[in-house]
Amino acid sequence: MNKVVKDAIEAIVGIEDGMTLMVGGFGLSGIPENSITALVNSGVKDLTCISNNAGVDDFGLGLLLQKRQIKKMISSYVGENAEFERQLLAGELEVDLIPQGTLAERCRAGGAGIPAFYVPAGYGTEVAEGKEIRIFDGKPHLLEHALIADFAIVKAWKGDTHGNLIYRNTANNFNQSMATAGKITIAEVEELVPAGTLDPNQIHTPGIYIQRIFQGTDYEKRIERITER
Amino acid sequence: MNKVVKDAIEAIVGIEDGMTLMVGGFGLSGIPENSITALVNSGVKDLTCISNNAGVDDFGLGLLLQKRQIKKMISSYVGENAEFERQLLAGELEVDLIPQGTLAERCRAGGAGIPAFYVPAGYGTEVAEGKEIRIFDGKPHLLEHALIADFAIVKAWKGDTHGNLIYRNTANNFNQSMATAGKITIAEVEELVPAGTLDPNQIHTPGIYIQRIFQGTDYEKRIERITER
Amino acid sequence: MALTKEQIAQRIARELKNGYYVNLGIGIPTLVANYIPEGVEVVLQSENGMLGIGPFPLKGEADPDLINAGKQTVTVLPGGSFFDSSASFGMIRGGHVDLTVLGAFEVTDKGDIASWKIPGKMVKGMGGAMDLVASAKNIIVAMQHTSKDGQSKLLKECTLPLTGVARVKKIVSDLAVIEVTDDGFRLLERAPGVTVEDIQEATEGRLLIEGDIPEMQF
Amino acid sequence: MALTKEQIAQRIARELKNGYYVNLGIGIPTLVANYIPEGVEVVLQSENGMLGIGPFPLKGEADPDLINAGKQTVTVLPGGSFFDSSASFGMIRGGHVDLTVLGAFEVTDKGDIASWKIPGKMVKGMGGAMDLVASAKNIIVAMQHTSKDGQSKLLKECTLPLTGVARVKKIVSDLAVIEVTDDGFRLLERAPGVTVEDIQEATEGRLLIEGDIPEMQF
Repeated sequence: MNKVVKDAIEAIVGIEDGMTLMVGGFGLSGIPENSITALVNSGVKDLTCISNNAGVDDFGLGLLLQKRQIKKMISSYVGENAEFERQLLAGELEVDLIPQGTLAERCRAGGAGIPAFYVPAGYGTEVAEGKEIRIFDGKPHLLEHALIADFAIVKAWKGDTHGNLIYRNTANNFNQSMATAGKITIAEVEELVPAGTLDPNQIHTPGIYIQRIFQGTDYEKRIERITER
Repeated sequence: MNKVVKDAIEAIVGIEDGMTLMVGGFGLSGIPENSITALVNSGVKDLTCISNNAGVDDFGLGLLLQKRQIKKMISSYVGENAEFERQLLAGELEVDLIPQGTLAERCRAGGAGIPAFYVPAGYGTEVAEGKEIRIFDGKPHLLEHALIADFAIVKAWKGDTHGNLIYRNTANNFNQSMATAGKITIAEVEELVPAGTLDPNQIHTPGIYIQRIFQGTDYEKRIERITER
Repeated sequence: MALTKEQIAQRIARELKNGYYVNLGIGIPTLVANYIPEGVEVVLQSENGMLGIGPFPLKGEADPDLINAGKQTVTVLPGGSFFDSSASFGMIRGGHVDLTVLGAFEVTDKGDIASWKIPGKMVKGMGGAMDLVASAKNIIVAMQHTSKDGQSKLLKECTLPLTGVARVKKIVSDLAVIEVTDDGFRLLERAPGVTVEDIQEATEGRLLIEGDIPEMQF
Repeated sequence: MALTKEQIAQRIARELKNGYYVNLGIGIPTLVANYIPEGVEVVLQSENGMLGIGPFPLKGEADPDLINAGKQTVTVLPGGSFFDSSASFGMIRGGHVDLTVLGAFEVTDKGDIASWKIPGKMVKGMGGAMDLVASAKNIIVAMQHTSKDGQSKLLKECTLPLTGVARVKKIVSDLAVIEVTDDGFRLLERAPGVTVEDIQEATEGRLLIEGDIPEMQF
């Protein structure tokens, strides 16, 4: 059950032009830095990226935007990136904005074989346009559909050779639900340990969801907004 | 944020005749033994119990059945209990049988504010009777609705004074999803510790879901089928 | 005198009750954490996946794996917990958060809110605002009563794209505390030195003024 | 000679491929774990919430908090994990389990399966069977080919209440290995000493017999 690959270059084999990727992280926290770098270097293009944010100009998914490798972003908030804005205004980039909780649940649903579900978020707003509206318990809800991706790429704190993952603090964010929703899911970890090392009660993502795992290197873990007392 | 109550007797205050309870556990594993005993002694009746199983004759929910305190069971499998069978055949007990995964997801949905969702389980069977059927990606699915309960009663391994819970091994089972779906949720734990003791990355049920918590006593933790090498 | 942002936060903090789980939005709502009254214990939720937000870290102790929904570095208090985004919004959508405080561009006398998009300006996205607005048990909006050029932001109908419909319960602006009722805005309190007439003039939506309107004390 | 239950399990075990995640149902399917071929590494899932089921515990080491879906005490192997029921069935429903092996009362030549309820007998419930049947990527049924009084259980239409429709892919009975195709049951292998005619006679559903049917080797 060994799912270990050598590095990010080996991990992203098979990611082709035009594919849909889920990329974990919230802001710059918990993003798969090594895999993003490998994608930039691979030159793969016309990607649809499902990711809560789009990075900043020179980090995270911003690196893929710089190289014009992304055709479409499916996100909840994308405001931290001037190149993003330029491409969007120039019509070079499509954006599908989704309420954050709906986005997270659509990923979870994709992994859990639930093709669609109802949520109240977005009722009465432009998010509701074209969607089925249904009243439950007197309250209107929208029908939302599951998301899956050709590849999901997640970042964890610790992982084992079976692909079991443990996230750290708020770096969990979208990684856990996205890990379940990739046809192939790649995990990069700060610390890769042998199977049997991690406490089986404390696994956030069971290895069944992970097809490839590797020990990442040189994590920058950039902080978007340092705030201190 | 201290949610500690003295014992099971104090924890079940407010549970009244005719209420709907969720009761965690799978078989006899991870069942809230102390709370069940307190319910038996309270004499509360006409309960609707949402629980994957119905215990055995002299343990678990079987104790409430013995005293005829349960009007209706909502379960996936109830085959371990002669008194249950007697009451069912005598028409003294209603039973609503639900596929196990659908039951778990309906509890999770109740806690997560998702009023309804689609699943394939039960299509073409008697479970589908009266339910909306809808095709997604060529495959028929049933519309299933969220479950909530007046009280959810769960059992954890460790808990803290804020109500954060950690389950042990397969004693997690239905406890985690049911904990989210009670208007009031009671947790009994084998070990109650001060807030700040448990690793915040390893909480299975965050304290926000728990209204009352107590240190249980005298756990029997009966094994239904001891199998050894 | 209109309230400062700090005073708006301070006034909102008085709405907190012991035992509340609270989600504080970005901007003025974040400041509410600085004014939690003595003897009131609340737990702050951050929708990116934590309960128990503590103060900003000490100098040099910022942790890239520990941020709030505004992407600021924070700390975690004893009894806190971390969880994934779908669990976090399950908490929000399921009504387990007692109070949500957020900012707005416009609010109507029916409780509609516009807070995420200004046509012609760069679209940044709604983030978690629509989820919070649609599902919160109780929403207080922290906002300026009027725009810089004096236009009311408490309206009959929003002019900007909506974040949610008929969801806002209370507004604390720089001029007033206002409850959203079935009959429209109900004036509850005035900022110090601000008259009922000032507030009426700054409010386009239907404003109910019943009896004596007390002045806020700071 | 018809296969014993142990032999049915042994034959099914040959369907396991390296790297498979497998859910084994109660009864004969559970025995499959005893016959996993050398060099084939699989991870066993139990729908009550674990991956990495190990052998039964040593005497005196049974843990009440560590049971399988059949409520038997088990152990966990290195690399295993525990999770809650909704996560567990998310795994199953989402198609992450490569193979599901379960028992049945009846199966049809269209892949329908009846396995949970016998009218007139005590209703025990479907447990996780409907979820597994509806969602598994690949289902192998372990069953007896005929009832004790010789009635075929491989039918045109089920006589008992269904567990699922058109979901079974393969059957390993005491007499044969059969694939469920668009055109009906396709006979793949015979039990040692069992003739094609024996199997045809024991099969009510449409049976396709193409070419030479090999005999299973044990």
